[in-house]
Amino acid sequence: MGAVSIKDRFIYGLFYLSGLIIVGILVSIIGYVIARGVLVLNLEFILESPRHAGSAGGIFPTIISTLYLTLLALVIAVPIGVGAAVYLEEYALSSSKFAWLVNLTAETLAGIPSIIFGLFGFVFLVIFLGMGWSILSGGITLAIMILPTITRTAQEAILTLPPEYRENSLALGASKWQTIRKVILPFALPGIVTGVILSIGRAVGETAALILTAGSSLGMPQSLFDPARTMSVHLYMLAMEGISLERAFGTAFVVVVLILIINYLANLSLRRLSR
Amino acid sequence: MEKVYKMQSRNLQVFYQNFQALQGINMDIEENKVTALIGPSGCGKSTFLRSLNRLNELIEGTTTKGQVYLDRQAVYTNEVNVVELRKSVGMVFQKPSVFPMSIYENVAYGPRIHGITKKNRLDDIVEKSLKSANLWKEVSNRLNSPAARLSGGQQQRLVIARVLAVDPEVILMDEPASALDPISTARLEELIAELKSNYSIVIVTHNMQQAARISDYTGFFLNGDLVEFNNTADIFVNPRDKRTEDYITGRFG
Amino acid sequence: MEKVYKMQSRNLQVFYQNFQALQGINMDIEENKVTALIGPSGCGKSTFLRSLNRLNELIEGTTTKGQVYLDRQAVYTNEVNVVELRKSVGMVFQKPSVFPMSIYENVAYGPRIHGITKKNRLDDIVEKSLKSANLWKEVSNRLNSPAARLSGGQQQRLVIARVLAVDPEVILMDEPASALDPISTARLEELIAELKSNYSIVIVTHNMQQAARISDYTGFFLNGDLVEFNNTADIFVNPRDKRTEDYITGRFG
Amino acid sequence: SQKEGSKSGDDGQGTAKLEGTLTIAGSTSVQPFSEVLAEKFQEKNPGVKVNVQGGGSSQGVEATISGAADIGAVSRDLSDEEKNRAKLTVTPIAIDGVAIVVNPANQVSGLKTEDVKNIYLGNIKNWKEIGGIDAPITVVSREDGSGTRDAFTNIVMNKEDIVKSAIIQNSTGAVKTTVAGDKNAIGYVSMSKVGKDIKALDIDGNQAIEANVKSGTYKLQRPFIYITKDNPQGLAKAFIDFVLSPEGQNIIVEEGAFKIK
Amino acid sequence: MELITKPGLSNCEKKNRSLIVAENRHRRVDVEKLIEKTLLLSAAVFVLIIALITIFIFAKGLPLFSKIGLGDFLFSNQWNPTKGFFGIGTMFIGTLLVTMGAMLWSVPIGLSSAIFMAEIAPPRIGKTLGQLVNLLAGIPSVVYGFVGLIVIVPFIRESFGGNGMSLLAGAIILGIMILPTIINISRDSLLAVPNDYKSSSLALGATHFQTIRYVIVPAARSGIITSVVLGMGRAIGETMAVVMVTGNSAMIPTSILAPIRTMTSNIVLEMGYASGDHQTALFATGMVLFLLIVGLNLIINRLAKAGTDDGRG
Ligand SMILES: Nc1ncnc2c1ncn2[C@@H]1O[C@H](COP(=O)(O)OP(=O)(O)OP(=O)(O)O)[C@@H](O)[C@H]1O
Ligand SMILES: Nc1ncnc2c1ncn2[C@@H]1O[C@H](COP(=O)(O)OP(=O)(O)OP(=O)(O)O)[C@@H](O)[C@H]1O
Ligand SMILES: [Mg+2]
Ligand SMILES: [Mg+2]
Ligand SMILES: O=P([O-])([O-])[O-]
Repeated sequence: MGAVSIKDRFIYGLFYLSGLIIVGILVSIIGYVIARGVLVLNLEFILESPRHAGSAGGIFPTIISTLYLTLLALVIAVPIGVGAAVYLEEYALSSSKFAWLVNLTAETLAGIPSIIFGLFGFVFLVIFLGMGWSILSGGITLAIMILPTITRTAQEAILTLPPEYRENSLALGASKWQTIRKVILPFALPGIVTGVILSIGRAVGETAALILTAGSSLGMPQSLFDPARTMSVHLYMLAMEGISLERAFGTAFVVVVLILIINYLANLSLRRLSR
Repeated sequence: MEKVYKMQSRNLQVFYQNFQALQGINMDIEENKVTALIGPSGCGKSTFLRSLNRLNELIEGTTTKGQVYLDRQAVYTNEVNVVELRKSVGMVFQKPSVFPMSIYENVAYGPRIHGITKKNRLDDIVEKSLKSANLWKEVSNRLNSPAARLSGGQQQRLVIARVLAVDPEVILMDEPASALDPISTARLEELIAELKSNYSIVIVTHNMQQAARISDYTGFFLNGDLVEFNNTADIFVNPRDKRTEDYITGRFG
Repeated sequence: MEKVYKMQSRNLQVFYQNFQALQGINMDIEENKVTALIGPSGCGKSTFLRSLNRLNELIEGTTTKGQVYLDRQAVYTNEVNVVELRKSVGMVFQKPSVFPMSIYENVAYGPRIHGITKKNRLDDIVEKSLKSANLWKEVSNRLNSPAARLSGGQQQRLVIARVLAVDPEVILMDEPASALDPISTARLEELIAELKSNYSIVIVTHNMQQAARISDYTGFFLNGDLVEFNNTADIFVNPRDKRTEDYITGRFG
Repeated sequence: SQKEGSKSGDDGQGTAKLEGTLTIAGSTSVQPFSEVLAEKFQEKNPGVKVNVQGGGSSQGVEATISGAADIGAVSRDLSDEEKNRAKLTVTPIAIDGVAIVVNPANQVSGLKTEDVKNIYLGNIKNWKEIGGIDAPITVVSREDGSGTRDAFTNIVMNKEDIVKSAIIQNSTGAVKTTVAGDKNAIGYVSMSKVGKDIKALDIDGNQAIEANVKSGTYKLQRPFIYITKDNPQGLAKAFIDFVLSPEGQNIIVEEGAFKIK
Repeated sequence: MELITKPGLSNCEKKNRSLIVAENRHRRVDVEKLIEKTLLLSAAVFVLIIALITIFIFAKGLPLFSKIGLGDFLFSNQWNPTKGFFGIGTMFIGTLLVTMGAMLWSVPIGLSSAIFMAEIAPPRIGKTLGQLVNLLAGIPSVVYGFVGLIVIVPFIRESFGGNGMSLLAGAIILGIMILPTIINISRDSLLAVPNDYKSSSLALGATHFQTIRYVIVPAARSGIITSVVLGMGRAIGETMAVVMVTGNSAMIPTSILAPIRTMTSNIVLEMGYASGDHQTALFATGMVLFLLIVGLNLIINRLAKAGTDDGRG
């Protein structure tokens, strides 16, 4: 009986190394954003409206717009996405053509560039359906974008549950839906939350598709039908039109903090929901 | 008194993909009696039990032919409400699998989904079921701890309590005593004797003595066939089939 | 001839968070003998087994005190190579859990990770192990189908075959016959008798007859204590402790 | 879009009480100008809400034709195809100079148009050929369809092709950052966005300043235009009038572009 | 379901429970049916969306082929919209190269750090790391682009030569952007592997690493594949950042230090200002991309399906 072999140590070393690389990437990117952004950061920056096309004032309306749009996208995409996942894993036969088709479309949807979603949203929602540049158009477009992530992760989470849970519940006289509600969804929740959180990230970080659908107007939105500029779009404009890189990074900093807060709340509320 | 048959199977055949696990089983399960199923491993006992409440359907690639009746109503028809069926025909699985919830929630699960929400009422049911399953004493002070932390035998008794809490009419038990110590086994046997007056019980067991002790009828399965089905006394004293005799006397194979 | 102790436990205590499951167990496990552990459900038998090859460590919140020796080398020290330990001290779990792979791959798993790669050699080991576990006949024509599709008893035998394939020195068996029919049980008992000449075996069983039949030593556990440990003959004929007597005669509780 | 966009006064200027929503969409380079103009316009007319959208010149045309926007903002001349699609009224609102820019560390401070052209044709590859250090030139250009590029190819390149190996960035900011980060890079951006991390070159001895643009000695320039379906009416007319008014034109100058003549 | 003999029985005292879907049971069953239908609709939404997008892209893109042959469009390396040359051959290659480049490093590192978080690091640290990784997912692409432009491009220029805007820069940035998807989805499925497998393997004398390699990872295989597929989808579809660091020259790259243009970049770069044939050509690019993704998914589906039969589910 000797100690752990050198080979094993080496392999462990590799795992630790990759963990370290991730931490390194994380720290340097977030650190960079914070370092560049912290200079413009103050209470006024967060709580006031932008002036002079964003080169002065704050970013408050963009924070609110981001929240509205993300929330709307989640409200649309989470029920549909999780519902589709439940249907595919619990109702459809794995051999069914329909299931095959939906799975294929979900994966295809996942690979479509956001600019295409944007163009689609622009022509179909903004122009054809006459919704105009609005939170509604943007929210629906974002919802379509994040659907595949939500569905695939939920499917995966359901798939990995031990089949015994299902059998036991059904044998106790629970209906299929009761089994899903009480056993499958609660136990698949961590996976579902992962999907939702990745999606929030995607929604908050999106620009191209939103400029075309939610618009990039700087006002404070009053209703679902008003145009809105999210923080990402704002920082995109600031940076890309050469208005102010520093303010762009300041906005990015706030995005990171917002993501932290939203993730925390999403975790919390979804866990509540499962009870 | 005439016999009342609670459940019946007619020419019941089950296929897993191409493999035929049941060869056409005809069996009458009398009400308020205990029916024991014996036979070597892999002969189809679990398959038979699982097809009585249509649980086999959950395994993809399974086909069932023939018919099963509960109170003379055909079970394999499109009109049957499978949920009602499974509520009436409870099942204790061969491998006890507790839900990853607390002990209390495991037992309360069934009653809850059947609409009982009052805390008092649930408490009563949980206590009564755990007592019947002879587990109350060991867990009464830790009802809220995760069920997964129980020992093997405790988990098996928890699964029994969970079924009792639903109060079915027929109880199917797949080797419920496999992980139980003699005391718990004895208790379970007493419990079965008690339950008999209100329920119809089908039990799979590998323990011949146990089958002889507790059952009224015994069926001997072999390679997917029901070789012999008769009064327990007859089966054990006077088996008609040579293979049955060999099996119960341990001279088999 | 002097007794050779393969494994020994000294004042072995195991805690699950605050709950003490073992109260300080001293036991000597003789080489090339069968030691049976009996006792009511929840008394700590599985806990004891699992602490012999340090598997309890995997459960979060578990603390172990005292010492275990394998060939007089202390097992609970930092220098011990746990992998070597577990390779030498094999284990059959109470709940058989097959890997989600084919039957063949389940059995070949152990030999493979211990460096055997030649196809012939693996084939031989798989066949031999499955034969010893009395499963070969049933599965030889479907070695490549998923192990999860086996019946309960077949899975239990598969798990036994999986351990035999590793060829350990000590085999710990936690109710290995719980899901087995009498024939397979008889075979397993024969197998244990055979294995005895090369291995040291510790077996948890709820079947008193079985313990009496196959074991050389028997330990009776109660509430985390080893109440009595002695020659099997002595335990069953002449129990020293009143509680042991009560338990084995079924008068307990 | 132009909801209840009626005006209750009899002339479009200042004091009249205007109400409703006006939507402008299109070029992202015009967007910041439109935004500042809209800010002022709304201050003067509290009942008016002006939404300024980006999306690009093409989206602006699309949105104006479909009616999703009242005014389209375009940073290049309309293509023939666009002119044919619908009757669009074009109103130039500003002139934007285009500066040829290099890294501040670059010792070259002026070039001839011909040299710039040769650089972008790929004929001149090293700074030493035109009085700089011995280093390969990183050619940075805008994407096809960009208004800035349109002006550049028309005026400097004489419609000849830009070398294929040129780095393409699709925004003023990205070109700026690229040039600011690469000592050997050359690019071109809107004069209004030059700033201190990049350096504008004199072209044919003319500095990139308003006076030279105005006088026409600095030729590299392009218009910012507003388009409307038919002639501008109501709010749209009021806004365009405001933009063309001295006050509006002053704002444009403050933001770095030049008055329309 | 064939009926052989009807059970001939008398006096059957029935409980007041009916197995048959009777009037009084109607509602409950209806609810179940309703739910199933609703869920079916949710799944059908995917097909609907794809159908709409397909119609839309194809309607806008197909007209191009009345002017330019499909072969020219796909295989020509000439992209010069102002002169009427529309060939996306270079971009096709660019897309493949940059996606492969990104996957090449981020899949191994992502998977091994997922394993690190799920199996090796103490649970608390693993969990915290997972949450931090989610932050990476939320950083807007533009920020990645600018970080790439300000940090990574100069770094490449200084260390390896060239002007830095390159295939390599694109692969690095894209790889970082798909890490969260790969890491967190795989980590979840690794954590969902039943503990019994782990203890069984360890009890057979397997090392922790062998257990991971031969039991845990295979058991989590489907989740890992999902993570890679979603990650790849994101890589192909991500643009904003790629556009800023790859230089976008429409040329076939001669080394990893050469600039490239991807199909998505092509669309993002020019769509805002394109009109007429130019716009149609960009939609046609989207169409090809779309078909490429469908094809890729079909292949992956096939590969993933081969040998997944472990008898579960
Ligand atoms: N993970 C755990 N956390 C907390 N308590 C536990 C845990 N595992 C077991 N226990 C408790 O420790 C005691 C001993 O458990 P153990 O599994 O050793 O019993 P056992 O003798 O094997 O019983 P059985 O015959 O039912 O398998 C029991 O009371 C059990 O509830
Ligand atoms: N899902 C499945 N797919 C294919 N074959 C199966 C499946 N489940 C069971 N079988 C096979 O069907 C036969 C009957 O299995 P069953 O589980 O009914 O046996 P059993 O009598 O309960 O045995 P045991 O006493 O070992 O539990 C066995 O040969 C088994 O291998
Ligand atoms: Mg069975
Ligand atoms: Mg145990
Ligand atoms: O069209 P641009 O003004 O962005 O070049």
